[in-house]
Amino acid sequence: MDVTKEEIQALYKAHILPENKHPYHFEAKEGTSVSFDAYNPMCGDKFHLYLNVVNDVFDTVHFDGIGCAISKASTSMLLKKIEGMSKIDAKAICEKFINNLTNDHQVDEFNDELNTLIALKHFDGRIDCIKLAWEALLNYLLVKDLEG
Amino acid sequence: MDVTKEEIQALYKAHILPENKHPYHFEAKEGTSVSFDAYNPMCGDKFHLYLNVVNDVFDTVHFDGIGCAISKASTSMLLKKIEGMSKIDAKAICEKFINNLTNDHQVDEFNDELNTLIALKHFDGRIDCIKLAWEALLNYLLVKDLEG
Amino acid sequence: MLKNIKTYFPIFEKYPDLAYLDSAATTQRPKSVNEAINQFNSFENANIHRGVYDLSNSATKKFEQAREKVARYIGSSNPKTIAFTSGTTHSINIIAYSFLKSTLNKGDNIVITLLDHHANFIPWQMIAQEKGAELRVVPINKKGDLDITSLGKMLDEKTKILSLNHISNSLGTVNDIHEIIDLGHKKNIPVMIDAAQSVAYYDLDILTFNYDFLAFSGHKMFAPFGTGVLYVAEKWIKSITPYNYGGGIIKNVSAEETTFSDYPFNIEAGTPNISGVMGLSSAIDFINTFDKAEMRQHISDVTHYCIEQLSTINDVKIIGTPEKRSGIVSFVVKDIHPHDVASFLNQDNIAVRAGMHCTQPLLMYLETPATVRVSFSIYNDRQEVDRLKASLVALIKFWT
Amino acid sequence: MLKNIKTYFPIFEKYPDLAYLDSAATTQRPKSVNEAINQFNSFENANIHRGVYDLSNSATKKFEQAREKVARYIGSSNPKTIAFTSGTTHSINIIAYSFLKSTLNKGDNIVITLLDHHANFIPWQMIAQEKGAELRVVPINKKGDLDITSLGKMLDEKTKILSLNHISNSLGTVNDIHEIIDLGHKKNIPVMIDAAQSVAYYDLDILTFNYDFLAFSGHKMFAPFGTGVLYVAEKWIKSITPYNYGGGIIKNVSAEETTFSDYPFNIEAGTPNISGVMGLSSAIDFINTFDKAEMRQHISDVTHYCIEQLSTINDVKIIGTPEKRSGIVSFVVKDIHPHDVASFLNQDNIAVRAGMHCTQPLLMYLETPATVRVSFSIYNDRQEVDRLKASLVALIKFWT
Ligand SMILES: Cc1ncc(COP(=O)(O)O)c(C=O)c1O
Ligand SMILES: Cc1ncc(COP(=O)(O)O)c(C=O)c1O
Repeated sequence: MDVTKEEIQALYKAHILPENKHPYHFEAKEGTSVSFDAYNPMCGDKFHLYLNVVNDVFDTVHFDGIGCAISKASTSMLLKKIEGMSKIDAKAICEKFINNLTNDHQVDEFNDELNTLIALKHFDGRIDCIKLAWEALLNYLLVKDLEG
Repeated sequence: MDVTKEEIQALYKAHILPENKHPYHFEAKEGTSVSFDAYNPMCGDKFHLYLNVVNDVFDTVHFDGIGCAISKASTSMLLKKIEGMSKIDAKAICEKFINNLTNDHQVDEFNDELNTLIALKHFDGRIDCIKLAWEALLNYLLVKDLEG
Repeated sequence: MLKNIKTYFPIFEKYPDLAYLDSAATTQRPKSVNEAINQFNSFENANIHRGVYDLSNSATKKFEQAREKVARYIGSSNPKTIAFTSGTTHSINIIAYSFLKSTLNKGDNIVITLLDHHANFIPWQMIAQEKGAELRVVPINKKGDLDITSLGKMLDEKTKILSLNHISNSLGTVNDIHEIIDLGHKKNIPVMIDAAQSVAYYDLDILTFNYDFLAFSGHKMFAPFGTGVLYVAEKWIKSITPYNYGGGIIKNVSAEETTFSDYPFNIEAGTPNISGVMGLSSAIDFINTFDKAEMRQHISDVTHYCIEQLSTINDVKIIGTPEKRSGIVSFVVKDIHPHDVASFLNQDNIAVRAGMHCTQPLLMYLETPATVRVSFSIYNDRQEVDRLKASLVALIKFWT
Repeated sequence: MLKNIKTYFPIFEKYPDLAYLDSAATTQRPKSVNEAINQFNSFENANIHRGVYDLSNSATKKFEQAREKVARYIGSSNPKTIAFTSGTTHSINIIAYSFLKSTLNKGDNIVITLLDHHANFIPWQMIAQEKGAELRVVPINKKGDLDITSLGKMLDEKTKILSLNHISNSLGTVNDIHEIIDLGHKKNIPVMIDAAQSVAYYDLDILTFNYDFLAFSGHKMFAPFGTGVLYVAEKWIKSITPYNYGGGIIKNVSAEETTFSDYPFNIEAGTPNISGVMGLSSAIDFINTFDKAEMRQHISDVTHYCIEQLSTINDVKIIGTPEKRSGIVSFVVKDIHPHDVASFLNQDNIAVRAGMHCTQPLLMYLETPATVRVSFSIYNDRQEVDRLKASLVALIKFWT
């Protein structure tokens, strides 16, 4: 552990728990142009993302499903971030975010709540929770989207 | 090693090397009533036993093939032993011999050259060589013979 | 005997405050086992079988003596009923692929249970799908016990194997394998027991239980990773075909054809985990210094104390209340995901598992996406349960 | 660097007079590797993947770091090309069964060589037989080198894989895998390299060689038994199906259907040999402290001295005189069976192997029922060769 119990608790209290309790657009939205699962078979976390794309821009974004506070908060923050964003920009953000998480040193700063998530990467073993939805979106953008 | 180099060499010199050089009935004998391989796939030793059985007695016995000095000497001594012997007696002898080899303590004495072979069981790793033909014969008597 | 038991385990020397409550995932290793491995690697290392020099002979002998020891451990008088594998998963796959598959036909069925681990689920599912056979999954009742009546009904003349775990790694249910094996045998059905969770603490005497196949892992019985055992009853030995192909299982090879050794050697292709088996052998010696009934009594005491204490916390719900329970307790905390629970317990030096425990069909049935699982071994005590409780109470307070 | 090399290996502390000439069967283990294993077992032991507590996280991290280290060791920038297996045999079987078999058809062919070990012979033979495909065995010339012209002719549009060892464990032949892989690739044939005998001493840089699959064992590169590696080139990753079925390889399971993770995780069902992998990781560190060219130079010097010395003994015949030779020499002694030779050398504390070395087709072709094999590693020296020679001379004198 690189962070103290107190620091973790403070991060949870300030950012994760509120986001977990009041996640952004947490509802099923059938009929969107894009929809896919963010699923971690190791722990059972499974969210479903409903994204409506208009002119290559994420117009409206929703999600539902079950997961831990971190993965839920992270998915919620992801959606807030990409709403109104072009696919290309979203891809860049996902890549930057995952890069930040998986590199030992923080490569590039975010100037918003995403930094909380990055800080939690030192909360060992939870990186998979943090990046769950981000990887699923990136996978969609890199693979499924291209396949048509 | 429980035996000294000198003891091993003495046993080889006195019993194994002569038997290896002049094995008993070492020739192929086609057309015998019984014939089978004694084969160790680990080291490649392979002898073929040609046994002629008359009235449940091993009437004439021959072998050929390739193997180390110990397995060859042991096969030769086996054939000398069972020639003229009934199947039932041969089975008993094989069982007694193998039992002697595989038990930590010598269970029962032989009063002939077979004791040399038993002594060599302490020549570690060579037990398989000593018992090769004995096990093949026993297997024949226990399994193949009964199957018809 | 179990007094000062923690001192046998170096991990508690290094982390005196560690409450290791994850022995169902893997037990800790006693010093004697680690030393046996180190001793072999340092001073006795050689490959087996095909060497005639002292080190190789002695390694071969010890390897075969370990086979005898494992056989004795489960009451088998024939060491050739024992094959060394890399773990329970490997052992079960061998029975699925090298025993059952070739004789499984369309219309046949395989019976397993909802309590089973993926290792005893997916291999059967795969061969059933491939052969057009049916996979029958015995249901459980509300408490988390197998529905024995259903089990009895599922067994019929088309059932080619019944395979189930002795102890559920998710709910802790101890199945009455004695009765269940009898049910199978009455209909001439071979029965495989996955003993991963029971082999360290329960007597699995073959004469008592008469199972046809038994699988377990070293690492859940104080032995190293990468070791496992498959027991095959004498009457099935001739029915086992090779699994991996390679050296050491060969009678004869030519460019045209190959003939193979018999079980157990036909299963052990390639160089086995010789040093691991030395560790497994030492682990059996370690277990044998204890009385199994005393081990179970100790674990049961801690487990029931745990259930008692958890029951006093309002927001905690224990998942499964089986009639007979081993040292495993699964629970959920209201509004806090098991993953978060485990992370916060970790902050207090309490090691537990969160997730589906490789029993996804069971958790789907229970409509529980994941649980927190605590599991006890001989080195755990009531004091650790007190800490677990205190930590959970504090977490719930923090969360709300 | 190689001065005092014996002091790294505890076995020579215990047996200072041991001439261990059987490193092709298994190398000895350096102290640092044994300590890494012991350290993990004693103070870091936990199961991986599904735990969120510190010990489990740290074990998971180290396990994945070991994967990265193995990838780097062979020049792969993608750790997901690396799966941990139990050994070379297991790795090759995975490619035969989980890659090739499902696409192999009647009339196709598989090309291997007469120099190959049973581990790279029998799996292909089995699937060829099952599917009605042809197994083509590349012949050798009198020296024991592959007949490259024949190899080229055997490859055609029906060839589904070419698989061969880098170094023959029987004759010591070093195959020119660079040229051979190119031959395969020119006809779009995937090439598998069995690097069991070369991985410790030879550069196997993927960028240089461009093999499609690579297999090796830990125990022949100073690492513990029960560990192995399979490398799969990125372009084939999606073509690998699971091998064993069980926990840790699952995306989703229900009673009806199961979906699986991608390679390498779909190959690692069940609990892997975590402590073994820690040893493998440490063994790579050990190797990396040396210069591979220097290692080869040292081994080559001892080997050629050995050949020189053996050639002075009238009754000794060396089997195979390949163009390029590793540290392996096979020979026979007139009228004395290899088994007897090995036993008598053992009396003089010289450890060698006698037998067919799991290369029965090769020895049948050479009309040699068995050979004595000496094999050298970095800890051997010329003085041991002198002892070998003296012991052989004395034996021959004794025998006649
Ligand atoms: C060339 C070659 N291939 C394969 C193997 C098999 O390796 P393992 O027994 O570790 O699976 C060996 C070792 O005996 C070998 O020398
Ligand atoms: C009941 C049960 N079966 C099978 C397994 C699989 O064991 P392994 O991962 O050692 O192969 C486990 C362990 O997770 C288990 O608890």
